Amino acid sequence: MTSRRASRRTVAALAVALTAMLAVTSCVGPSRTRSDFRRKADTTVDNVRGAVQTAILGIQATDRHSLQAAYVSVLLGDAEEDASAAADTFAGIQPPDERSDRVRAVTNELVGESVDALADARIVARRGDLAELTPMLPHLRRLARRLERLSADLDGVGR
Amino acid sequence: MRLSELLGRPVVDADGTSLGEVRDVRLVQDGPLQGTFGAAFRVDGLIIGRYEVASRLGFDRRGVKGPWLVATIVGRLARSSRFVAWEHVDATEHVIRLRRRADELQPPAPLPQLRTGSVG
Amino acid sequence: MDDDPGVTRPAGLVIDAALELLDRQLVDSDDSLAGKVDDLELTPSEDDSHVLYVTAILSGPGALGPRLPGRLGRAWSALFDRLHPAEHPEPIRISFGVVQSLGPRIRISMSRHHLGVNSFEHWTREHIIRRIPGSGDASQ
Amino acid sequence: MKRLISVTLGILTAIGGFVDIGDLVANAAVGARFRWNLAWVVLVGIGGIILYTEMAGRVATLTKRATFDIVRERLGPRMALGNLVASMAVTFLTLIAEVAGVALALELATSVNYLLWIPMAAALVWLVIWRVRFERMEEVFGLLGMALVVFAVAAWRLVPSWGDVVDLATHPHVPTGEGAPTYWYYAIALFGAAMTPYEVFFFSSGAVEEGWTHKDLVTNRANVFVGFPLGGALSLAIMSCTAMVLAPAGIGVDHLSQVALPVAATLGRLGLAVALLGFFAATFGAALETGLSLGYSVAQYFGWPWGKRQRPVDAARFHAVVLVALMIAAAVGLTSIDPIKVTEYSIVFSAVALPLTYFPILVLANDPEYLGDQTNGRLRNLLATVYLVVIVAAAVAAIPLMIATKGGG
Repeated sequence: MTSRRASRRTVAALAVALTAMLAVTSCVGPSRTRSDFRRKADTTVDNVRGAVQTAILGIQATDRHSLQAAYVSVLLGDAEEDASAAADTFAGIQPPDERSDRVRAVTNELVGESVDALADARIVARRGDLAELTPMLPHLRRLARRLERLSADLDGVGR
Repeated sequence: MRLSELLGRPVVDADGTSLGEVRDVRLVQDGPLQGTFGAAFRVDGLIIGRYEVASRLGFDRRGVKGPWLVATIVGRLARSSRFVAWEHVDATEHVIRLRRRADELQPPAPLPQLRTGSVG
Repeated sequence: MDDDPGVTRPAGLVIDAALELLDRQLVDSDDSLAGKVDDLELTPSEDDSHVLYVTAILSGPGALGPRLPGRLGRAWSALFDRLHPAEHPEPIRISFGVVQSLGPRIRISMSRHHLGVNSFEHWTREHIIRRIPGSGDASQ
Repeated sequence: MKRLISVTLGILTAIGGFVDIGDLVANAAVGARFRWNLAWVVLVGIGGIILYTEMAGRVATLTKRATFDIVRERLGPRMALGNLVASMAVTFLTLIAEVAGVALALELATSVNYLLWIPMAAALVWLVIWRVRFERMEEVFGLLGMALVVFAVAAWRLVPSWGDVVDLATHPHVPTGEGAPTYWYYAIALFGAAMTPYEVFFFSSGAVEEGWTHKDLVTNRANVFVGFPLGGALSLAIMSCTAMVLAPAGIGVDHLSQVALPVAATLGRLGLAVALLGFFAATFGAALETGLSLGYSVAQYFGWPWGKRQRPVDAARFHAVVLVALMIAAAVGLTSIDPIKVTEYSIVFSAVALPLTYFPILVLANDPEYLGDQTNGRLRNLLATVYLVVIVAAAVAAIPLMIATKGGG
């Protein structure tokens, strides 16, 4: 009946939208090839580097402007959450072969160190002793540099 | 009977060829007096067309100028619409049969001209 | 061809129902919204049953339901039937005699409170809105 | 006095509508990732929303009928119902994002987890809709939203030479390491953030609610031409801040806290406090607008009495829709679904739903029986047609791009 056509069309449109949502959320699949694994490692390192840089900027701003403690603790809490989420997702990915195991080990080790450093910052911030954040800057900056180098390695060689 | 029972029903002409569906019902205010409103509306005829959007937006009858792109596209869709006087309509079954052939039917006269009585 | 539709009919106003009456907003005598023209009632004339006149505006879920596609339309009408206090509820019927003016809004010369019971509005008002403090006065 | 009120309607619609959680996130994320390579999209979006809102406002002013009342009349109940369901789904998604946005802003000010704030935020939004008069609501959140000007101050301090920025913005390119699909996905997201449908539902309903008449047409244009460029300028300021501070550090925007970081880094405590106030006002104003738009649109489709002017008892179903929508929005927010992800989906799906209401309004703005001599002129029709093509193209491309880029991943 022609008058059904319009409702069939809307149902079809909704179905497309739903499948799109599903396709998007199930984006972490087992990586098949080595370069695919490398790329996932690279993305993870980039995400963690972003979180570390967020912490660095936040602590610098706190140091210079003595920002509100509430904001700083949420900012550092978010950064830690991002880093550990990225680390957990990457740890769950199956490395396709032995060479990838080395990449996985190096990445996990540096990412783990970064997550711990961010956790320390968040703990101190939540307790409100913002003055103790500044001494953490050098360590965070070193981590940021090492993450950048690792990302460059993963980027360069892998292609 | 309700007006919506006419809308959307398939229409075939005297020879049985399909003309699309009923898109609208043309009314003329020349019936008996009704309360303070005045003369009642009488069903004068049906507007038949293939594309619901075109008729619904009134490009075929309302004199809607519309932006050029929309007017041409929707206007072309609306070209298929025809008017048939109610006397020639047999709406007893679900598929409405006309007592006129397709080539005897005219496109619906645009409403603005009808209102100002200046139909060419 | 005895009559050419292009020739103007007797001077009465000519309108296309779906384009210029159906789905338009009803406004009552104190200028508040009173539902929509969900359908029109057609009644055969006494002397010639083929001639049909528009005798009333039908409004409310009972009138809109049949015009909605398939299941949704039936569900809408069913919900209306269940909520409506009457046994076999009819949609709100507004005789065409009380129509004051046509146009973008259809103005009627009676108050919306005298129209039939609008079951959805009634149910929502009694079961939800009236229970919340401040529901009786306009916002400050 | 009435003129001042109706101009604030424009400002509120701009700040609340233009700069809402969608704009805060979209502009910040795009600035951090693409610097100024997508700045042109904000300008295109402003042009579109000005055109669209002005038409809808003119129709509402002259016919006393708002958007969805018109959409049903012009498309018939069946097509209009599909349109209503799609537009309301998007508006509801935006409502969830806005309520969560209010909660996130409160979390930043108090460090109390945002999930605890969500029920409070939803209740406060409902209370303001239930009790506060339309004009008072506009004045408070329109002006409070101006606090976001702090982003313009920060951008002014951060950007060494605006000449370079204009140069960069006028020569957009897909940055290395980014795929074209991702670039265009974020372009559509930014466009959807700028041209959110609920702004038009709210603005046209507001015009009817305020009882605008023929002589208010001038106010209608002033609102639109003052309000939206202001909103657009703030969006570009937000983009410039993250382009200058977050992009060089390789920081992607995943949290509202990062959006405020550039202001905190340059303007310190006071700047941060003002920014957080701006976040709260913009998201709260937008939550009011989206909540009301849901009530307005559903009531206008069915012809129920609607509007804040009447006693709630006289508009029971309108208020019931708003109340239920806010409760469900809070419930969904409490499932700790990521508010920033919900925001991104809400602005992309806004772009998908946009043509559904833009097209009928465009047709109606050319109907002499409705607007008399105030129908679209030749130039406006040309612009409106160009935007119709752009809007349909964005709507068609949105979902495939979303799949191709796994949600801009």
